[in-house]
Amino acid sequence: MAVKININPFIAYALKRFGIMMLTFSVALFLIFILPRMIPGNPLASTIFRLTQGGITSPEQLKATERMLLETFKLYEPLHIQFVDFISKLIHGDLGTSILFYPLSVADLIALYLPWTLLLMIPAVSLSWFIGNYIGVVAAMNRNKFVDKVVLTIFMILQGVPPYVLGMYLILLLAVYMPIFPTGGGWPPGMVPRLSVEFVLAYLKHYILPFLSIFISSLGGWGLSMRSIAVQELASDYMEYTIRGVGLSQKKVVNYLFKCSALPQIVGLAIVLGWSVAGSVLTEIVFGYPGIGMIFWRAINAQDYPLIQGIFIIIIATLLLANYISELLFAYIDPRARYAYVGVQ
Amino acid sequence: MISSISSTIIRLFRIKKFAIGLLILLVVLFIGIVGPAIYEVSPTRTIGRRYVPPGEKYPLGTDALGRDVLAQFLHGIRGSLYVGAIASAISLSLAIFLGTIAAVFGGLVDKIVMTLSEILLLIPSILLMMLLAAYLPERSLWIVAVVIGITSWAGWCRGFRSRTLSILSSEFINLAILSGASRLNIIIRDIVPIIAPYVLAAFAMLFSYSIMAEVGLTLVGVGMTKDVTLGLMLYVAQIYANISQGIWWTIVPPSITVTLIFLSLYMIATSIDELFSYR
Amino acid sequence: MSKVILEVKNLTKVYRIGLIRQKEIVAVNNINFNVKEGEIISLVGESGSGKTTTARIILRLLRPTSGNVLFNGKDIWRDIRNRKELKWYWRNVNGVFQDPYSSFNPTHTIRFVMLRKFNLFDEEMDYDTKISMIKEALKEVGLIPEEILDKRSFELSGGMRQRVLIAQIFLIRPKLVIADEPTSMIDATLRLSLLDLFLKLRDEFKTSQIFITHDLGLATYTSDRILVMYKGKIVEEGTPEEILNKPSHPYTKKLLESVPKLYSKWFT
Amino acid sequence: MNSLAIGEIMSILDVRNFRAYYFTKAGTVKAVDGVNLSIDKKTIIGIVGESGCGKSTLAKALSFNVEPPLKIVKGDIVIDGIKINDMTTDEIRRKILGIKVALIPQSAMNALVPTVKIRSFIKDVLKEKTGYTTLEIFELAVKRFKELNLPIEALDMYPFELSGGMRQRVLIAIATLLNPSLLIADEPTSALDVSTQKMVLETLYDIYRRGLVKSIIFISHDIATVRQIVDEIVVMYAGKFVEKGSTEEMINEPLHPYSKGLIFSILTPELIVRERVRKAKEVLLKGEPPSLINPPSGCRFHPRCPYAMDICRREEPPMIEVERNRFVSCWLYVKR
Repeated sequence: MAVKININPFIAYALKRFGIMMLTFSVALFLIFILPRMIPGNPLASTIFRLTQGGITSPEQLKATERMLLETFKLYEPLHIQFVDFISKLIHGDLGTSILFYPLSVADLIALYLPWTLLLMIPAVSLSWFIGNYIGVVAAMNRNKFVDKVVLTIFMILQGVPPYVLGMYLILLLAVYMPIFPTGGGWPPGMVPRLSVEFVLAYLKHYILPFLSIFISSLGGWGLSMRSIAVQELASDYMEYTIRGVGLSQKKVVNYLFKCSALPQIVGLAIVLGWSVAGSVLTEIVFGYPGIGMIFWRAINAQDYPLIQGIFIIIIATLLLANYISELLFAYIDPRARYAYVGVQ
Repeated sequence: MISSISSTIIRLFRIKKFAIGLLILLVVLFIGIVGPAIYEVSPTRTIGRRYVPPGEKYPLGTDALGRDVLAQFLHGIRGSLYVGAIASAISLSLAIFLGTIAAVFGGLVDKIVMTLSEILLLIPSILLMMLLAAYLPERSLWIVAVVIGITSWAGWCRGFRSRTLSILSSEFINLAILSGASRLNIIIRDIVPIIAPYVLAAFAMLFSYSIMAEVGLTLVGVGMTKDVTLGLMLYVAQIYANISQGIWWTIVPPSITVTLIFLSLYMIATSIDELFSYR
Repeated sequence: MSKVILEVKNLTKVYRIGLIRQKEIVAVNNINFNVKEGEIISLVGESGSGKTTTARIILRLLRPTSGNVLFNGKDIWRDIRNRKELKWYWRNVNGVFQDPYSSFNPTHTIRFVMLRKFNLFDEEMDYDTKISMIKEALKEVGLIPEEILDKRSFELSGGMRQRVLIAQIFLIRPKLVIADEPTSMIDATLRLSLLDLFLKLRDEFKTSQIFITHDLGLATYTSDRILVMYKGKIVEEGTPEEILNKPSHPYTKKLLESVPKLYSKWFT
Repeated sequence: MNSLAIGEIMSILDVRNFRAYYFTKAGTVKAVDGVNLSIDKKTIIGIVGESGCGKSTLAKALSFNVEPPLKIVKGDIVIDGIKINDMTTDEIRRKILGIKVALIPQSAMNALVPTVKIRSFIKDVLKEKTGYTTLEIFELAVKRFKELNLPIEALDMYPFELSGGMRQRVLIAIATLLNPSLLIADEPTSALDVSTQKMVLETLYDIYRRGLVKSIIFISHDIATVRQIVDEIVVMYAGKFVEKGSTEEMINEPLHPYSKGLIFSILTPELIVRERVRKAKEVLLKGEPPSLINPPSGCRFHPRCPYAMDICRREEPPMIEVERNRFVSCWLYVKR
């Protein structure tokens, strides 16, 4: 029998999950590295061909692009050297230079556009989490009654409408037929982002529709999952006893119910917030909202490989981190889960 | 056996949700299968001016390239159903196969499958699809479907594993062993009949998920480049900024259909699940 | 003295749980006992005493960590390897379990469950012979075959399900039956008639039995010998009279004290 | 209340001709069909019967846990002179539960909310029921825990940090903090090992002995357990009471054929029990309890009764007092 080291079980768990996260990140990085290199033919040639077809015609620019691509991908080196180079650059935060937005570096581009995405996603997702979960608990308390049925139907339909489709309808309705809001963009053309009342107001006007489309369409998912968790909790022996055996007031019961059922949902929130970068891509495209999703789309259409690669890495990194934090958070706040690590029967 | 199957089906139909879901699905299926055969206009050829509103000549108008929207719509449904069927068949088989062998064999096999699925779950499949698709120069319906299929099995694989494990831990498996039943016999006679409804529900969910995923991929620009699907219609409408011009007829039919497919399958899946989990 | 048919020698089962920090749980700790032909013994213990693990090992559903189980002199793990030998073993040693609910696959009819037991038979039989044997067995346990053959387990009451399980034993007539809490979920008035079926098995076919139970009262009623298990070990062994009148191990004493009795009272 | 004469002790519980049915698709399940129960002194009563005899439904009804499909069809529940039937759910919640009547449920092991510490659960419950300050509540809880030999540290734990038996004892302590008149314990120990069961019963008895509750109704299928603690035993069969009497009388000399069959089929580790069971084979019951949707005519026990007579099939036997405080509902004891 090996020497037994007594580690705090929570730390052991945190380390184990960290290991899984790093493993996953490595797999993702490897995929990001290997995929462009597995494509038959020379991706550089095809990119450069497309570039000559597109607008960039000046020979210097073409040469610079070619050099940059070679610099980023180092395709002339053997695969393992390429990989070492890829990783070492990554560690130094060097994600290469964009082709489309030459001469801006990928890291700078992300730093420029990411805040707009976060500004859109974090409030929309958080608000829909609170409201959706609240409605879910209310529906569960009134299960099989009229309120519940109405809520269920609406939420079910909402869940079937992807945010970008909802966005399209919102534009058709509130920007085209009833021109209350602009059809797209982040601010009026010609305006420069700065901290002035005029700009903030104009920005908000552009902000409302994309915000609504994400807010409304994610309500359904939260509401439905919360309702089903809460209904299960209500059927549990302890909720049964709290309500009927002890006779606690409705207010307290809702409070307890939320406490018991919201914990798994908190993990969900953290994950979705981590997702926000990936999840906003489609909505940003539909609204022409100037966030990371928008430049991602443009990068794909322009086959701007360094930028695509950089955005992928950022998205996956935020996601994994969010997931990791949420797991630890869950383990920490849920006394049941916390207890499970101690492993006492 | 037969009588019990039919009584189960009757019970299923008593659930309104199931009946409505199935009805919607059948209508969409019918349109997708029969539609293109009846309405013989090419979805890819320019046949008139661009943006002709719906009218007598073109029932659903024309799009940015002067193509018939109804023809596109009918072929689009068919294409999307294809993607859904292929992708869900692939991911479902992977999920069932890996999930059950992980449960039955346990040990190292289980650990490998579980770690693999955990990694896949952590890297969101839609991102993986984008990554795969972004680097593929030519993308047909088949390629997109395969990409969706091989990236979306992880969650269901875990579901099948835990269901199989709970069946395996039941006393009746021990009694079957004590009756001298072989491993194969136990899988066929004990495990399969119990997970069958779950398979159906999983298929329904994966099917609609795949259709939605294809739309998303195409809309980002890493989806279909050749065949017509609902996603491609939305993509074209998006690039040509149809929405802000108020050209609704290229957007409303495909988007509503995507939602309807999802809704119908969701209703079917949840009612199957409800019916069988109450026993 | 009748002959010993089952011998358990130095049987130990250790479970290892956890991946990185492994914890060892000794479920069964070096136990020894034997069962004679036509004898009924009881393994009595509270939850976690290792009695169910022991039952699973004897039924060859679980591999022991060390030690041997010998049936008619054959080591059931070393000497039984191919399917044919396995079938022979299960034909001779079979079991009835506690939970009449999870003991049946909800998709199976009683007919299927009963027919399945014919896997264990060497001789070829046609369907009609099998069915008539099944009917015979069901009648022996007080069931009406025509009424239940095509029903599924959830259409039967708990008592009837347990009778079906016992009917399977009547069908194959093994030499040894391991009954793991066969009546713990059955009401008192039905329990005795079920227990009498086990006694009938012994009287008619000289079937030896091992009762796994937490219920000392049940054990004293049915068994010739009682083995008290505590934390994986057999701490005491004796006839019911010996166990009840002069228990020697402190655990047995404590157990006897905490079992509520009908003709004496704790609080006054 | 209506007939409360001076000097007469107000009864703790009074239930007359009480009926509670489940209205299901398959039919009306007459789970409790005309029972009378009154408690007018300090006492512990055991209600015993087998699964499906209606004892849990009775427990539900007595603790006002009546939800569709279960409905009270007939009969009043009067507790401490208060007629409960007329009260709204909210009034019952505020004025009765925990104050007049407390409940220890069948699932006592899992009856405490896992995400709430014992201390804050107690606070939440008592804050609503009384005007006490948080400090007063904690003082009361600590005092009670000490009285019942429960560890004070348990107050700062989550329920799952306690062992099963401890959880049940803590639950008993919490349920009776406000000294209710009546405690209803519905199979409180059936999921426990025997040694833990004994400790839980000790706590229950302690509460009674110290006068923290006036009366206890102990509902269980396990007569050997019930008889350890109760003064009187009521036997229930197919929705009705069939016999009632003091514990010793009931155990030693059951009158009703069902009670006989029930008590003589109990196996406890006593040699006399084994001998008795082996001898008393003729009173052993055959068949299974009837469906309560279509109960047998006349005496509901007649299909299983070894002494069934003609009249048993036709007419329902009345509940008669054969001796003082000894009641039985069987035609064998009706003098004609």
